[in-house]
Amino acid sequence: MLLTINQLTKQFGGLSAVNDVSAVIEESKITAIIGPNGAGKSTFFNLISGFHQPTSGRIELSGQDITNMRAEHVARLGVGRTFQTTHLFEQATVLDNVLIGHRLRTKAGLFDAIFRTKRERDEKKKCLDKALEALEFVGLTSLAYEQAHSITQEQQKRVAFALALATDPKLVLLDEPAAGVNPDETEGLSEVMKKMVKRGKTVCLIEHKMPMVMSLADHILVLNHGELIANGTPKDIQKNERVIEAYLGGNSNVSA
Amino acid sequence: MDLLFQQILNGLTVGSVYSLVALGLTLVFGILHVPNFAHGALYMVGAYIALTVMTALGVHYWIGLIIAVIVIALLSVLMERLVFSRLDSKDPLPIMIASIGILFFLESFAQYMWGSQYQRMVTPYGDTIQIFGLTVTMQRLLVIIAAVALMYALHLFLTKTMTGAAIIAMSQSKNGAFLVGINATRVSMLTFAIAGGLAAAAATLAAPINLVFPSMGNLVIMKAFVIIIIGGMGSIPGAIIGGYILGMAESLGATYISGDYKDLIAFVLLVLILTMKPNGLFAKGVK
Amino acid sequence: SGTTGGESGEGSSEGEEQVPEVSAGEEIINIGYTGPLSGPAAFYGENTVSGVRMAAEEINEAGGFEVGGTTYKLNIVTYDDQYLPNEAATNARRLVQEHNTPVVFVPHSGGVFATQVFNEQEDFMIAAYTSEPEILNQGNELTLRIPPAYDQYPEPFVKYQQERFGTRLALLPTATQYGKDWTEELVPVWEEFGGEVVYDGEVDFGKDTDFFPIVTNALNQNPDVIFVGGPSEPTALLMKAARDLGFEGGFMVMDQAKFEEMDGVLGNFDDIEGAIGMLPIISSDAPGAESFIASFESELGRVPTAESAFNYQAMYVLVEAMKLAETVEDPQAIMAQMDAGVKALSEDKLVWHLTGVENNGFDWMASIAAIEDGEIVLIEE
Amino acid sequence: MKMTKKTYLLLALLVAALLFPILVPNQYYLQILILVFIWTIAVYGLNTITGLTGQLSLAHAGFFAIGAYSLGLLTINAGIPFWAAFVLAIVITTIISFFIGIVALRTKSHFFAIYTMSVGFLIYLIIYKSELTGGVRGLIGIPNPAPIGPLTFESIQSYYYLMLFFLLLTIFFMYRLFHSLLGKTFVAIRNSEELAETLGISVMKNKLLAFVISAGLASLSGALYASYVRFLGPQMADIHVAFEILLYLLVGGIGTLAGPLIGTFIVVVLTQMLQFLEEFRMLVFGPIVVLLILFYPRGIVGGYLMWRAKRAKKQKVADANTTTKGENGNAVNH
Amino acid sequence: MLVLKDLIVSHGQEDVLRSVNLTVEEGELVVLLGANGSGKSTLFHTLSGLVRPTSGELSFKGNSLKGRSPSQIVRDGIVQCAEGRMLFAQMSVHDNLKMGAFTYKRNKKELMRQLDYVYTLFPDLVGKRHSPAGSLSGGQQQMVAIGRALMAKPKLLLLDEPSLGLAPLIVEKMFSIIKEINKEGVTVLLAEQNAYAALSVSTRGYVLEGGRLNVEGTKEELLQNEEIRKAYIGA
Ligand SMILES: Nc1ncnc2c1ncn2[C@@H]1O[C@H](COP(=O)(O)OP(=O)(O)OP(=O)(O)O)[C@@H](O)[C@H]1O
Ligand SMILES: Nc1ncnc2c1ncn2[C@@H]1O[C@H](COP(=O)(O)OP(=O)(O)OP(=O)(O)O)[C@@H](O)[C@H]1O
Ligand SMILES: [Mg+2]
Ligand SMILES: [Mg+2]
Repeated sequence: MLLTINQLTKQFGGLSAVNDVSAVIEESKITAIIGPNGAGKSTFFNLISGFHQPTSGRIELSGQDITNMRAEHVARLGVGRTFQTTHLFEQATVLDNVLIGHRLRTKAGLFDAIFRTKRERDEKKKCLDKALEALEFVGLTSLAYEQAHSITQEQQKRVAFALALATDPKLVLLDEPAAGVNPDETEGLSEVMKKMVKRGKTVCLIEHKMPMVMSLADHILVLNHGELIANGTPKDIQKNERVIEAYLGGNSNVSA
Repeated sequence: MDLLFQQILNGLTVGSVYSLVALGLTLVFGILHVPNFAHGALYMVGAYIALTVMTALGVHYWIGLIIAVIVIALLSVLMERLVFSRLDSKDPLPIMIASIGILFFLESFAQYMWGSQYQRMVTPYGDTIQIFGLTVTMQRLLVIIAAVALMYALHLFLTKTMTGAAIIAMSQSKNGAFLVGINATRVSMLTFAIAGGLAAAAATLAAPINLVFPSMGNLVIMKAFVIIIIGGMGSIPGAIIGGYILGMAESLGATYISGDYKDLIAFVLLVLILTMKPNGLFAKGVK
Repeated sequence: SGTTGGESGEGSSEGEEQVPEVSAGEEIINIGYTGPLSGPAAFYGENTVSGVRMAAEEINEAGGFEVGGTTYKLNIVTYDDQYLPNEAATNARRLVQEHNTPVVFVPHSGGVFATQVFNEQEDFMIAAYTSEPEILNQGNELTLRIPPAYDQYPEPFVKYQQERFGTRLALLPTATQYGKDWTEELVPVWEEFGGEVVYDGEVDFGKDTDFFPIVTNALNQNPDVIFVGGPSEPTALLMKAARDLGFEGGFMVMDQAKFEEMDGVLGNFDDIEGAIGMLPIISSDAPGAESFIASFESELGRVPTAESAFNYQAMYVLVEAMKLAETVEDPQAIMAQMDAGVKALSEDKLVWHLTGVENNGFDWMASIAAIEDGEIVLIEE
Repeated sequence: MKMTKKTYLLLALLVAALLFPILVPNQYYLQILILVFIWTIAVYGLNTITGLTGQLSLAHAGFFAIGAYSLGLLTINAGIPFWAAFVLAIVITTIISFFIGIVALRTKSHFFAIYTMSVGFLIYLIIYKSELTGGVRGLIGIPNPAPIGPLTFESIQSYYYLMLFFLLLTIFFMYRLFHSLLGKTFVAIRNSEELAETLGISVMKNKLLAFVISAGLASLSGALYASYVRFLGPQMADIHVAFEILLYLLVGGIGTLAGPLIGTFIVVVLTQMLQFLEEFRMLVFGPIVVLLILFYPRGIVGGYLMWRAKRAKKQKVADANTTTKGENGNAVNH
Repeated sequence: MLVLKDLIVSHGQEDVLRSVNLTVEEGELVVLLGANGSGKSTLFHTLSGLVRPTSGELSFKGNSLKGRSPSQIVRDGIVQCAEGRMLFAQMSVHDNLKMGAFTYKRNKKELMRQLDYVYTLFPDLVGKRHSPAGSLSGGQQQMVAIGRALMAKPKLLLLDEPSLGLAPLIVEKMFSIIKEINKEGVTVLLAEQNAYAALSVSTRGYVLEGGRLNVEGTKEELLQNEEIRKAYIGA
């Protein structure tokens, strides 16, 4: 198990955004999290990645307790993520964005900076290589020198992927990666995710686009009102009455 | 005991002035998203305008106050039109510097127009009266009453009218305001006008208990900054309560802690509060 | 380059031709000034510089002065330093470098300190308008202190007030170094004559918006006399606040605050009845006072204060010293003739009783006045 | 080719700076340049925390003053040799700034600005009220910098070279920082703290480092100021000084390498040129500041960089147009 | 009702819309399809007056929209529910909706009626009415945004990717709401990625590619167009 979640709860005021959820995320698989709006999916991600601290419960990454760790620390342990609304360093080029993604694996400090030590030079090269690799991975090499805010939605999503990948993560959390992306390009993103798994990453995504989820996911978790209401393969989920009632709806274009 | 009540009364007087100034500052903050350093200069020019019309035209104190409020409201709008509306609202630093530039200009202008010496504004309410064994000048009572009345009126305006709500809406999303048909230009002009008016009113109310001079705004504005931070930037109740907290802290602090280090109180208070609550006392917990 | 010469009157910015006219054989000697001409202390700066200017204009109108066979006319070159020491130093360098001024008037202690770092090296004299005693303790031979030392005031003040009002004293002077130094001078005298200090506070006129809280605290100790001081107008207001809060005793007023300026704030002297302080320059009985006051009033439209008067006086003495030293350029020589310069000054130019120069400082006679029945009364000379 | 042109320009500037005191023996001009050099170092300090890292600090007049006063007190009261005191002054300030930073950096954006403004004000009040610092009277009698080997610091020329040396050192330091991974990390934090945190960057640690570096530079500037002006008054810690430093930075161009130098030079020289207006110079200076900000919100260097980027882009678009013209024609024919 | 002629809009140096011609008749529900970055949002921003066109004509009900301010355009009856929502994050959901009625703010009765209508369309919002809008989940915020646009009683409603981030059930429901709104006489211009669902409720559609309107057709025509099926429907 890469990630084990035990009785996780998060309350905002009186509201339980995530309520007593236990689940596991398997290594080198794609796990999808679905559920109605406000079900607590993003909150769930925020808890894992250390952005919010849970009210109770326990999170373990490869056996290590990360329950109350801060985001930066969790990232260093190998959890990369993207946000629901795409979030980039807007005032920088695409390359500079991704370059910084690998910073957490480097150590060069003030001394190295001023004296331009070997470490500084080596690490700079390493960051650059990593960034170019990540950009190539998502197919954006040609946009490396564009400003991040001036490229399209879908390209920004890809940069966000690259950024997450540049951190050398074991687990990648993707919050609605295909929102606002047209079907054609959605497929492209699916390919990228599959490629990630091939490279040994574990992917966990939140998505409302059922065709994509059903064809991509190995495993699906369904949240509703903060609670885990179903947990299984896409096939199981599509047939699950509670899920259909709460989320999918009768004639949903699941396979369209 | 008498001492305590006397000091509470003193604290209320200063607190009222602080609150009025902080209120204007906090309103404009909603538009600029930056503290407007020129606000203190508006306060100062307001006092001069009232003083000038009172002495030159011989008008009554209240007329002087009203004229000052109108003139400063216009000046404030002019500032918004000529400078702030032309700056990119996403970039806070240029706005801050522009406001500092305006501050330099207005202070220098006041010195040019009215000279740099201290001047005194005579109030028709200079008498002292005794209530419950406390000594108050009428003017001080007036400051408290008028300030409370003004604040209540503003509160009604902001919460009970859609135009008031539009001011608040603008401060949260400019484009959102456009999309519901709010005339953003008009709202931001209105906001500046109200803020300027409040500053002029505060200045004219406070001037008789102090003096009128070109750098008089500096005294108040620094404290107003502290107040809106304590109260949470952009928070209306925060500005009012913060103003009174500070007024009280100063008058009571001078009595029971140390007169010498009274000026420190505001800043120590701020540092303490922000150390514990980095977003101020009344900040709303929304991302 | 800087504007030179006599900018007259407040608020007139039109640039009249300011360098004095010279005819054949005459020469111009520049005198420097750096002080706060803008910012919070601008009024003070204006008061100091207008005294220097008036003296220079009068001397020029009288045909200048002769040194070593050449007739000189004075030209005052001014720069604004906003009361900042390093700006004052920069201005002084500029005055010396670009305008060749042998003397620079500096009306604040910070500016004097910063200028003293190099004035001996660069060979110019500082005409310092500050009572800060430290400026003369630096061993700087080219610094002249213009205003009177304040140690002559406490004794007559204390005697007068203890007799009239009593022995309980509240301290509420300005929170500046000058205020502190004054207090240190005053308190031992007060206690020596059998008084006690019942409240020890200070007022920061630069930061306090309201004087009621502190005055309330002071009055809570039932003082007979309050010691106040600072800029005249807010000091007056502070005294009025004490009266408003029911204080009936007397005031001792530090020499920085002037009765004549309080008039403008209070309208009359009723609220400060029983105050003792410095004699206003307008009440001076020195022979030159009347004409000085008259021409100051006609030029600036208000009564002169001590700042203007003392600087006016200093400029006159400086010219006398130049004549005696037979040089307009050598500050050392001029400095050496200062005392003689005072004595050589004709009586009708004396706006106050100036007796000489001792230890590089002007020696003025103390003139103390009190408010009795709403009138200014001379107490001691 | 462009690179070498730039290098030549920089070399020429350097030579001009080195020869200036010999060619122009005007002490007033030297004084102005010395002050420009000193201030520029403080502005580089502010640029590190505000320009690179995006946290507007108004406490820098305070750090400037702490550096200066530390030097003064260590030499006058403690009798420590000048250069030892000089180094100690910087160390002391960085330590103080470290503790202030730990608390202050928990606040964000304008909260941080006003928080640091208050800290600056507290530093001012402490200097103003304390007996130790000489209070309002100020600190008098700071010694000349002690000779280093054959180099003595008595004449204004020697001061000029001393300040120039430290300025060049600072510029070199900033240049290296700008182009390092650390520098890029600072910029990332400026762009988005939240994102930087998800990327595993320790935001607090980096901000603190930037803050301490910037306070260190401010104190270096303060110590140089103290050794040059040799008199210190509390007004050097005043909030106006913080505004002034900020103004220099903004006029030059925030977050740029050349901005602090250019901005400081221009503003200082401009204020000197406006001296003829005497008490009314702010009447002109204020509007100039406003106009400058209206037309060059990113400062002079920022404006230049934007203009260059625009021109490059225009060039690109023009190039692209000539190649796509054909396609357009086709589309019409269609 | 709405006519665009040779509209050119640029961001800085680059033309984002290059000569767009488009008409929407009263009562229609027109869909605007287009890849990411093809300029849909830019077109909408131009219509709402948030972006000024470089050249070309825009008119609404025969009157030119050129030079009209965003607030005047809302008063004219063109209301947009924008991508990115642009809510008043710290105001309550209820107040957000109320602000939607800004143009007829004095008519309290009308306002209340419209409010009721919106709450019946989005019952999920009832329970959240007093929460600050910024604390809602992504999908809930989207509902508030649509609700707020409806509060303005639009004649022409511009919807920019309203299904973004909504759960399938809600998406379904939303499209039926859009259809309903349209039936009640509101003209709708809808930009969508979810082409199939959008076309299903529409009368007509346009396809925007690289800033140009390349294809135009009725719902049936577009649904049968192979290329469009491939690019925008994905099956
Ligand atoms: N910071 C917060 N403060 C208060 N309430 C919050 C906060 N963040 C989320 N919530 C509440 O928690 C619940 C879950 O929100 P969350 O964003 O996790 O939903 P979601 O499943 O991601 O929905 P969507 O699919 O619409 O994005 C919602 O009701 C939301 O209002
Ligand atoms: N503020 C801006 N500055 C520069 N370029 C911009 C700006 N806004 C949009 N663009 C560019 O304009 C083009 C059209 O963008 P627009 O947002 O209108 O597309 P869209 O069709 O709405 O895309 P999406 O489906 O992703 O919402 C894109 O290439 C985008 O990069
Ligand atoms: Mg979500
Ligand atoms: Mg769009």
